[in-house]
Order: sequence, then structure tokens, then C-alpha cells
Amino acid sequence: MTLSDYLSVLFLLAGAVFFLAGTVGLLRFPDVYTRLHALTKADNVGLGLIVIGLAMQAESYASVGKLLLIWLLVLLAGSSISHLIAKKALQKGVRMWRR
Amino acid sequence: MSIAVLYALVGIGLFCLGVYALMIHAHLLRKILALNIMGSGVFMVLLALAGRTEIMPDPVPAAMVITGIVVAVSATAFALALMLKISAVTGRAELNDEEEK
Amino acid sequence: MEALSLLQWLIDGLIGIGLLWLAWRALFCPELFKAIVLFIAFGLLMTLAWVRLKAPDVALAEVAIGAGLTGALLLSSWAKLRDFDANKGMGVREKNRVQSEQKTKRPFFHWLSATPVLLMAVGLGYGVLQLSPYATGLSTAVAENLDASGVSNPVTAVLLNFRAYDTLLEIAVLLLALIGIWSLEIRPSVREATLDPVLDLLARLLTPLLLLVSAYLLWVGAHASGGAFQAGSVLGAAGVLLILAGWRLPLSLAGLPLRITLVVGLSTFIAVAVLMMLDRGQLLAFPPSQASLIIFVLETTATLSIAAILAALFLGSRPDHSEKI
Amino acid sequence: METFYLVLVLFLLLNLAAGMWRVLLGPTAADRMMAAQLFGTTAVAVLLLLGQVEGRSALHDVAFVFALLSAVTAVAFVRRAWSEQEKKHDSK
Repeated sequence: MTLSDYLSVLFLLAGAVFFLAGTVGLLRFPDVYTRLHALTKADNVGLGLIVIGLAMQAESYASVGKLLLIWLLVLLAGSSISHLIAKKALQKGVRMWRR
Repeated sequence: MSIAVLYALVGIGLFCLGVYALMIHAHLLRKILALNIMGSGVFMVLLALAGRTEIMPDPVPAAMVITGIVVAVSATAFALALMLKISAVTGRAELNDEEEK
Repeated sequence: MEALSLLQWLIDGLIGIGLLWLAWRALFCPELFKAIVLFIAFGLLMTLAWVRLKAPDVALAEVAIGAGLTGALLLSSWAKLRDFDANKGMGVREKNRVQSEQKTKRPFFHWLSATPVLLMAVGLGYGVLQLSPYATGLSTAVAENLDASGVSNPVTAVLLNFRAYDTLLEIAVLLLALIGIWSLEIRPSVREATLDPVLDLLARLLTPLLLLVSAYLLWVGAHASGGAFQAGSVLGAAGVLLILAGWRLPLSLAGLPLRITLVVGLSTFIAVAVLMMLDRGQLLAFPPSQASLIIFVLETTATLSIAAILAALFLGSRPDHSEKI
Repeated sequence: METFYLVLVLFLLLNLAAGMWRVLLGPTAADRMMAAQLFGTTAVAVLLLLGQVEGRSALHDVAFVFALLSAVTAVAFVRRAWSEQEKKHDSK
């Protein structure tokens, strides 16, 4: 294994940790808004780290480009949809969690 | 047992679940979901059995399944429209096949 | 090697169990909305199963249709159904709706239908276990004739050359479903009145991307996974997104131009079929030298028609009627 | 390396299974839909990893279309299914 292999494994593991954190947050957080917050961690950072890890192993620049494009797309769609859900939840009066 | 057999058995399970749900549910949207799951089960059996080769998987079932997926979505769209119409006319999203009590 | 095959088994087993569990919950959980979300998740997991079964073409079609269109269709029909109920009167409706969503036939009937279904499952399972573990099917026959087909992706070759009549009839079925829906004269929905700036931006950014991906899938279908259906359904999803963002076809385009787009795929297909019939005496038997060009023309027109039909199926009512309610 | 990818795939699939619990729990419609959204992103990651294992770039295309179209379903949910009429149902 070369240095880039080790780095790639590191990134992939970090990505998996963020996915786990997203799932745990989705299950454990008390209301829609905090769960939304947890979800975006998996969406943006988790997938981002996995894309970086895989891009280090990619054979051509074209496939690196495609991987990055997928990540950017998920970022764009994920953040817009989180915004729409949160806005709708506020409009509908879904209550925020208070300690 | 190979991977192909595993997926074929899952496909059969899906198909049978779909048939059962189709028979016992009264709500039409459920029946549409059940039909879709039945269809997915059939596709899965077809593709699982197409993958029983060492070389490339048989492309003919794959092509048939792609056709099937598109036909299934158009049939679903039509069924949903029919359901909305039935609900608009009778006020209930179910078929009137049992005698009223 | 041992660990590797064990891992493969675990992954496939997990996907299989997950599929069965999702299907079971989607079909038998009490709330209909929950059932629909579970069904969407089922479609997503199905895609992974197709990938595991080495059928990336099917996975693409399932993604484009199962993840995008079926989900949107089910959610929007569910919402329309609920609004019908809500308009009929308040008070009792919530209780009534929940009751009607979980209503099943009488318990006696459950047993009556469960027994033959179980028998059928056992019979089918036995049948599958009896099949020989290796079968080449038609893959060698396809591989031998691939050079004459004009494309190098075997699935596209089957869809648009060897069994092109399947595709012809399929586009006819799509058109038929749309005619059926239009003839039901359902009241158009007018719910996308409020515009949302973020959604507007998302639609503006995603639509060109969807167009690009559709064109790419159409092009790549000749030699790798992709093709007319996948391209058409991605393009159709662009239409669905625009409809959801509140955009409507201008009335000047909703008449004849829309109808021409809807039928161009089927009519080109029929025209080619008739030409081939006159020229070579066989329905849809392409001369190998021109097959590539013919398939390109057929796929392009089919993509346009499939996209237009799918978006129109989602809209549900005739676009030229939607202004007069 | 291949074993490592497959372990990751298995881990992500188990993650998915856990996330499904939120679909069943609810309580608001948005919670269920968010779980489906997480499902979509995880599936994209799984597809990319499987693509790396099998060395097929076709799976990158599948992942790409997947990311594009799961957005459409979510938009359909926000615009159509989660409307004002369910207010009292959700706010408790």
C-alpha cells in the first residue's frame, strides 16, 4: 500500500463516521430542526469525505471530475431541500425543542 | 445455493407478499403499491435467473425488465388517475365489491 | 478469498432481507403516507439489488423511474386524495380516513387468501431451486450478432434492434396510458401558486443539468449503460421538477406542439417499421450498414416522446385545460 | 483494498437499516421523508464504493442520476404532500 492508499482509507473511514453520526443524530435528536442538522452532516461531509477518498484511487481525471460533480450536486440538492423542509415546518408551526 | 438463487427467492417472496396484500386490502392506493411490489418481484426473478452465467449476464431479460419498468410506471400513473376519479365520484378510494351493511 | 465471499454474501443477504422487510412494512403498516415513504425506500434499495445482479442498465432505469417519477406520482396522488377528503367536511374525516386506510377484508378472507399464496410461494421456490445453476440463455446469441446491430451495448442492441417491436409497443402503451388519463377529465390542480425563491433557483440549476445528463445517457447508451428510456425518464423528471416549481407550459405550446412531441416517437417508429417492411420484407429488420443511424434516430425521437409523456402523466390533466378551472 | 470497500458497504447498509427506524417512528411527515433522504445519500455512497470494487464507471452514472432524481422526490414531498391541511396533526 502506498501513501495515497493510506490517506484514502483514512478519508473513507472518516466519511463512514460522519454517516454513522448522521444516522445516530436522526434517531436520537428531539425535533425536526435538530434532525435536519444531523442529516446534513451525513449528506455534505460524509459523502464529501468518501468522494475524496475514492478520487485518490480514480484512474482518470474524468472520473475524478464526475465524483466531484456528484458531491456538488448532493450539496446543492441537500441544502435546498433542507431549507424547504425547515421553512415549511416553521410555517406549519412544528414546535422547536426546548430543554 | 448461489447469489442468483438467493435473489430469485427474494423475488418470489416479494411477489407473494404483493399478491396477498392485493387480495386483502380495500384501499385502492394500497392495491396499487401491492401491484408495483409484485412487478418488482417478477423483475427480480427474471434478472436473477439471467445472471446464472460466467460470462456476461443475459441481456434479453435485462431489456425486458427495462421495458417492464416503464410500462409499470405508466400503468401506475393511469391507476392513480382512475383512483382519484373513483374517489371524486363515489367519495371513497375503494371498490364497492362487498354488499353494503 | 474466504472473507471476501462471506462479505459478498452478507451484503446480498442484507439487501434481500431489507427488500422483504420494506415490502412487508409498506404493504401492511397502518398509515398510508408511511407506506409510500417505505415504498420509495424500497425502490432505492431495489437499485442496489440490480447493481449487485450486474445489470447497471436496469439500475439506471429503476433510479430514473423508481426514485424520481413513481415517488413523485404517489406522493402527489396521495395529497390530492387527502384534499378531496378534507373538502368533504371536517370533524369526522380524520378518523374516517385512518379507518379507510387500514381497512382490509374480513379476517376469514385473510386465511382464505393466505393459504394459496403460501402454497404458491413454496411451489415457485421449489421450482427455482430445481433450475440448473448455470444457463447461458441468449447471451451467446446476442454476443454473436452484436456486430450487425449497429451498437455495442448488448442491452441497447436487444431493445432497439433484435426486439425493437417490444420498444414500439412500449411507447404505444405509454401513449395509451396518457390518453386514458386525459379522457378521465380530472380537475387540474392549482396548488403551485406560491413561488419559493430557493425552489426556483434549484429548478433553474437542476433543469440544465438534467438536460445534459439526459443527452449524455442517450449518447452513452450505444456502447455502455444508458439509452432511450433512461434518457427519456431523466428528461421527464426535469419536466416534473418544473411543474412542481410552479412552471406551466405556455398555452401557445400546449396545443399542437405538445401533441406532436407526444407522438413523434411512436410515429417515427411506425414509419421506420413500414419502410423496413417495404424494403426488406420484415418488420423492423435493419440493414447492418445503416443500423447505427436508424437506432440513433429512433432513440432520439423516443427520448423526446417518453419525456413528454411522463411529464404529462405526472401533471394528470390536459395542460391546455389547466387555465379554465 | 477490495475487502475494505466491501466492509464499508456493509457498514453503510447497516446504517441504512438503522435509519429506517425513523421512518417508522415519525412523528411528523418530514421526519419520515428526511430518513428517505438519508437513505438516498447513503445509497449514492454505496454505489460509488461498489463501482470502485467492480471497476465499472457505469455505476458512477447510476449514482449521479440517483442524486439528481432523489431531489425531485423530495421536492414533490415539500410542494405537494406536506401541505397546510395537516397542521394540527403535526404540531403536537
